[in-house]
Amino acid sequence: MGAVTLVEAVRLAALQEMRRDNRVWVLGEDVARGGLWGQYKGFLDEFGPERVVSTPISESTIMGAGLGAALVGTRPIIEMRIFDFVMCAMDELVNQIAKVRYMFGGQAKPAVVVRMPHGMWRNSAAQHSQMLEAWFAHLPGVVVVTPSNAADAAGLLVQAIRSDDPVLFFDPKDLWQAPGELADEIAPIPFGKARTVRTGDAATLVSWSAAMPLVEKAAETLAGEGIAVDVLDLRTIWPWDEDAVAASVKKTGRLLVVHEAVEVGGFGAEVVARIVDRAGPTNLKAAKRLGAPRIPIPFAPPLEAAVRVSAEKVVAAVKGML
Amino acid sequence: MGAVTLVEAVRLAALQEMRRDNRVWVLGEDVARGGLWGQYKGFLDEFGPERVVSTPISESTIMGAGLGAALVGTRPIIEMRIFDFVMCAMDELVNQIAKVRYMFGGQAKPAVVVRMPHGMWRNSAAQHSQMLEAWFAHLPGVVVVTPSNAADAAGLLVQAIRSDDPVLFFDPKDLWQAPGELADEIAPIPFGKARTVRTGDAATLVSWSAAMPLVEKAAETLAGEGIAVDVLDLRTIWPWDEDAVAASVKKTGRLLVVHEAVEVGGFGAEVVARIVDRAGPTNLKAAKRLGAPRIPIPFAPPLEAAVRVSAEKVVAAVKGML
Amino acid sequence: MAITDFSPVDRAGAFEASFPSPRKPHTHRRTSMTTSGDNLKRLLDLYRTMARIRAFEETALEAHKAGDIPGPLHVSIGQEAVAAGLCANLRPDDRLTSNHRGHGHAIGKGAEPARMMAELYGRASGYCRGKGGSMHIADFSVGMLGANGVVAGGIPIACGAAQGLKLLKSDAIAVCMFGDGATNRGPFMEGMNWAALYQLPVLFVCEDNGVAAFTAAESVTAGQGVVARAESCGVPGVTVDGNDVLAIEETARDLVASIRRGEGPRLLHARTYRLLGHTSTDPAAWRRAEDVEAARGREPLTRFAKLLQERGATEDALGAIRKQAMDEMVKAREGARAAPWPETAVAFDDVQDVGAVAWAR
Amino acid sequence: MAITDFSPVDRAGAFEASFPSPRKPHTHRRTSMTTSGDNLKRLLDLYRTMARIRAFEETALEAHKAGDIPGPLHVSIGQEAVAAGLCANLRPDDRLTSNHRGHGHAIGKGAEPARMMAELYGRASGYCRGKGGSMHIADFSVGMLGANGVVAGGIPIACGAAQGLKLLKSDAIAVCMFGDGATNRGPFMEGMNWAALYQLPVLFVCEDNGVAAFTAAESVTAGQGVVARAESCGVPGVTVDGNDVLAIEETARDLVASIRRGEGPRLLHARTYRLLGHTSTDPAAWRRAEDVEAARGREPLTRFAKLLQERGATEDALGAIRKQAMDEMVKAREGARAAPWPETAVAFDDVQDVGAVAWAR
Ligand SMILES: Cc1ncc(C[n+]2csc(CCOP(=O)(O)OP(=O)(O)O)c2C)c(N)n1
Ligand SMILES: Cc1ncc(C[n+]2csc(CCOP(=O)(O)OP(=O)(O)O)c2C)c(N)n1
Ligand SMILES: [Mg+2]
Ligand SMILES: [Mg+2]
Repeated sequence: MGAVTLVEAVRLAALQEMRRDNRVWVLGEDVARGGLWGQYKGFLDEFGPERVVSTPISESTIMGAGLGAALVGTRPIIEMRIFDFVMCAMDELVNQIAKVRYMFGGQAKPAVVVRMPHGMWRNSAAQHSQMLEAWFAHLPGVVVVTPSNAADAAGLLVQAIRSDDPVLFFDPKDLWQAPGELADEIAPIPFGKARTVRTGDAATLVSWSAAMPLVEKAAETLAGEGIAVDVLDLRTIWPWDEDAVAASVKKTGRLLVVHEAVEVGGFGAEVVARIVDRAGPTNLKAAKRLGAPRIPIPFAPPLEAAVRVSAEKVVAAVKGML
Repeated sequence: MGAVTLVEAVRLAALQEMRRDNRVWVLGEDVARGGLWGQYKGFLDEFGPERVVSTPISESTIMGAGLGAALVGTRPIIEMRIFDFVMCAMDELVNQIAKVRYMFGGQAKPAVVVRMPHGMWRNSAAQHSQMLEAWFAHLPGVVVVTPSNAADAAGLLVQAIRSDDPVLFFDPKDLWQAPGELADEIAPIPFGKARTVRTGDAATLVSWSAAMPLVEKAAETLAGEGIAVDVLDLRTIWPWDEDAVAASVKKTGRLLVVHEAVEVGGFGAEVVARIVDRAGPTNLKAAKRLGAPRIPIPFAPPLEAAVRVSAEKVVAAVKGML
Repeated sequence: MAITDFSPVDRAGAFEASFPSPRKPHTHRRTSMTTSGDNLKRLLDLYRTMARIRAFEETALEAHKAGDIPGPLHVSIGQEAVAAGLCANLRPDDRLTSNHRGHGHAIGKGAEPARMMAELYGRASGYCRGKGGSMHIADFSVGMLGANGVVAGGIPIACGAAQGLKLLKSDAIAVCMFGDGATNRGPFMEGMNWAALYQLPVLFVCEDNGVAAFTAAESVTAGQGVVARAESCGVPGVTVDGNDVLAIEETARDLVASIRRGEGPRLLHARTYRLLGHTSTDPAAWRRAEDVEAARGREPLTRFAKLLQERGATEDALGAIRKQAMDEMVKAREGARAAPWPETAVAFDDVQDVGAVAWAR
Repeated sequence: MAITDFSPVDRAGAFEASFPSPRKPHTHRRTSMTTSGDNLKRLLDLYRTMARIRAFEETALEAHKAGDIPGPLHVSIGQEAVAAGLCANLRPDDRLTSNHRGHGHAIGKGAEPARMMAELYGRASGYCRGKGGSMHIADFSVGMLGANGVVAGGIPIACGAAQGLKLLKSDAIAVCMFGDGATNRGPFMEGMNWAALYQLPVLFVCEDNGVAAFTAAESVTAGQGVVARAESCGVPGVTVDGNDVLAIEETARDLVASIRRGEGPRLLHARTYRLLGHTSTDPAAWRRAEDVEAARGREPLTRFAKLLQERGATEDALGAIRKQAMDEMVKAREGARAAPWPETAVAFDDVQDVGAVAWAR
């Protein structure tokens, strides 16, 4: 296949799976027209309007109907367009999808993928920029996938579509155009396995989704100054690769978790708390997080830039830990 | 006033405030009939159907109408009946109430109180038992109130009603009948000030809401065995009393945060992460959390009991840290 | 005053006058009494279903009162004709989503009372391994996709089930049960539009008992009613007397047939009456005594028994059916009471395949 | 292909045939041309409002194309008659909730284009101090309670505003603007029922431009239309030609008057046409060229100009109004471009009184 953008990678991944398994279908607003982001471009022509279902603006029903369709044995991809709109479908996601299997003692198989492109992207302001992936790590019954690049996104989407668990798949809006390499056949990437981006002894940097490229850039800058760090991309925050992080921190003694989401109550807190507990606090020199301040996302470019994590902030945070 | 139950205490608090300020009113299902829990008993007779508004089962509109009414200068108490139903009103809460003031550059004053009785209570199973208060600490724009006893609940509710911020008020269902003392005039309790329940040097125990009585019981048991601990009731998790916890941990060197909610991604993670960062990991002997396993709440009494935090588990956790 | 359940606490009669007393006349499409093709066996089967539902719920109520059954219990006593008449027209592979008041729907759909009762008791042999209870009764093996603790929660799920069945080229249909209260929640309208848009094989059944929890439906519902709401979105609807099991049975038969022929969704609006309170501990004392008394006179079992006797059934035969039903349920209760609790490890099962916590971490 | 905006990426004509081309005839309550009491000054004021909205959006479009305005921009070109005709009947203390396509509503309600433009530019002098942008324009001082990035998001808010006004014994009313797309979201029905139930002083205005984002309304909306939906819930509605500013103005006048008299909520269904794409970068190329061409012929400004000339306005007078409007907006743009960005500290303001983070922690 060669070089593709992230949006093309996830398009190809869904395409491959819909060709493989005709129980897979997609529903959401404008999907018959290729989706808001082009992630379903051409699907209508190939699969027809019964498997590529453009829906009314009815998020509750998009989500709930996806569940119902799963309960009779189909495997829907539920497209939410932009993450923030899932707030219109939270009962269906939180009270129904996440719980049916458990409540009914294992009778239900809610094999849905819920796609929710998230994060800051071109000054979309407070109602179109949120990253609340941490919420779902706290919610029993779901898998939480947070890819940061084209290849991972594609492989994780294949895995998600094949999974019998409900998978919440967070496409990183800001990275749609990020280029990457893709094999002709996209292999599934298992959930809960971190990707080691680079290695070093000075500190362990953990991140995921749209913050990942910044962390890589920061690590490069640091390397230029002779500071070599371990960089881990969690890829999925539930399950998450505790062992990989713990092993790295054992080596480095310093942990920095970076995410675009608000720092307070973000998933970074879970990573820190868990690793501190596993390692024992006295075995650590530092365990920190870097995220957004606890404010809604502002519109004006300089304000948005100011509240975003950045490579510079990551560099400064690492230096502050040494 | 003397001894009252928690539900009576919050009833009296709302009553006092509705008498004080006729812009305060309440809307929600069955509130004209006193509310599901009796927390508005007698209100209809005193204030009439325009200020005690029994609504259709329309959670989105209950929440959104509350906001609209606040924007024209009234001060609604939005009653959600049981926390889990707020999932039907998340757009209105998360995308609107929490953001209007900011998005509109300060023009809007969303002075609402959203009441959401939460937690496990008499085997109500997966859709009527959730505690997701941690989500809202992660959400900019709101105050998160989590009382654990009659006097605090009443004082905090008075403060909430007088606050110009949107206040999410989590009534602890399991403690409705817990007795407490109440003054004739209920004074507001400021947000963000922890209550020191008892003191000791062995460890710092932090909790809130329905887990608090268990922690107190555990502390008593421990005291009986010669282990004296600091016990702090946060009372509000946003803002939360970082200074009080940090000061205590500085003294004890050991932190245990206990909550009924799922441990993974719970607010305990934030407390641990923040305190570890403030104190420096090497100054701590232990920093741990105790919460529910990451599973939906089961119905059968022995299963529900097994996944609940308990005084015994708290005692064991403290001993494990020493 | 102790709070014992999801039940009202302010039971004084402030709203007494608002409870719907003089009902608008029901719209039948035809008189059920004159239907051809009735035969006693079929009628007695309907009676048996109703009697079994009644016996199940009376037994459960008693068990709840005795402290055997934990959690909230919502019974449908007085509404049995809807489930019985409707489900007589359904196949096991038809899927049904239910609400919080779902015992009748489950029994009608073919679930076993013994496993249902065990579930109400929270026992390992219950349908949900004790993890669901009354509000989450489900038996996927007979197409009962579950009760639901969220009002209107089953509506989008039923739409999706119908859409999935259509995609799979099945001729099974989906049926969606909800109360009058659910028609005021947004998902109701979304579901009507959705089902009409994709011409889905789904039957919506509004069990209108005139009340949602402790508030009269009339006092929280504006406009022209559920049928008008559905029709404005393209779902044809019909109102029937929900306490007349034959009216339900016949109307449902026609609706199910046309849905199965691929003619798109339909709505059945059944006007009925909840004889007891919202939950087992709710006396619903705010209702006018004479209204409740009058409603008792219209309750579906007695009324159907009268008709059956006119058609030649003996009081003995009917009594035997009732007794058999009660025996079955008493036995179910005894079985449930004797059944073991689930092992604690069961609490950690059925969460998710990947990322589940192990017992005990 | 680069993704530049919330705009379609698969622009091929797969759905071409589904765009509504032959419109059903509009239902007017009377012919606007024969209304008594018209006078040229009033008509020219309406024209001026429309011209100002058009000029504002054309200027904003240009600024967006030039890269001056960040974020998504949804313009209402072709729909100006609705905002103009409606708002001519509103007082400053009437409250209005808007949607994502809200520039016209804001200008109609009396917001200053200079501060609006500054907001689109993200500048400190904008209405929201640069924190909202186009999708969150608000001017509470003239009762404009804000645009909204969530479809149907303004509906419950408007209901509550009306309820609050009623509680405060104000005779101001609430007005709620939304598109055809919003009528498929649950809060639409909930809001209708709610407003009818409490007989709230609220006017719902459905700006039906036949399309939601990139999907034709017809292909996702079943049933009898928005008026039938509203009426089924107890809100009387009327359909008008949304490109006929006088029809809108007169109908709105009557509806507002009856709402202000305490007669409860009303719905105004205005059929119009979105001449451009969903966002400023969407060519909407999937539409049939002849449909768009025909729509241009019905566009409200040209059409109203013709009528005004019949009534004695000179082309010069109309040209002057348009020029004045454009001058105002060009000046607004220049002002916005020259205006300073907000200080970074502003990002940390207006979050909440208690528990806000300080700049910079
Ligand atoms: C979304 C939601 N809101 C509120 C409740 C609480 N509740 C449970 S049953 C009920 C009344 C439902 O009335 P209806 O739909 O008419 O059914 P009925 O109880 O009359 O059978 C209410 C308000 C709920 N379960 N879900
Ligand atoms: C709840 C929600 N779902 C989806 C969107 C994305 N979206 C923005 S505008 C729009 C189309 C709205 O159509 P309509 O209401 O007819 O207004 P129009 O754009 O035609 O003026 C959509 C789908 C959204 N903003 N909110
Ligand atoms: Mg009912
Ligand atoms: Mg539209």
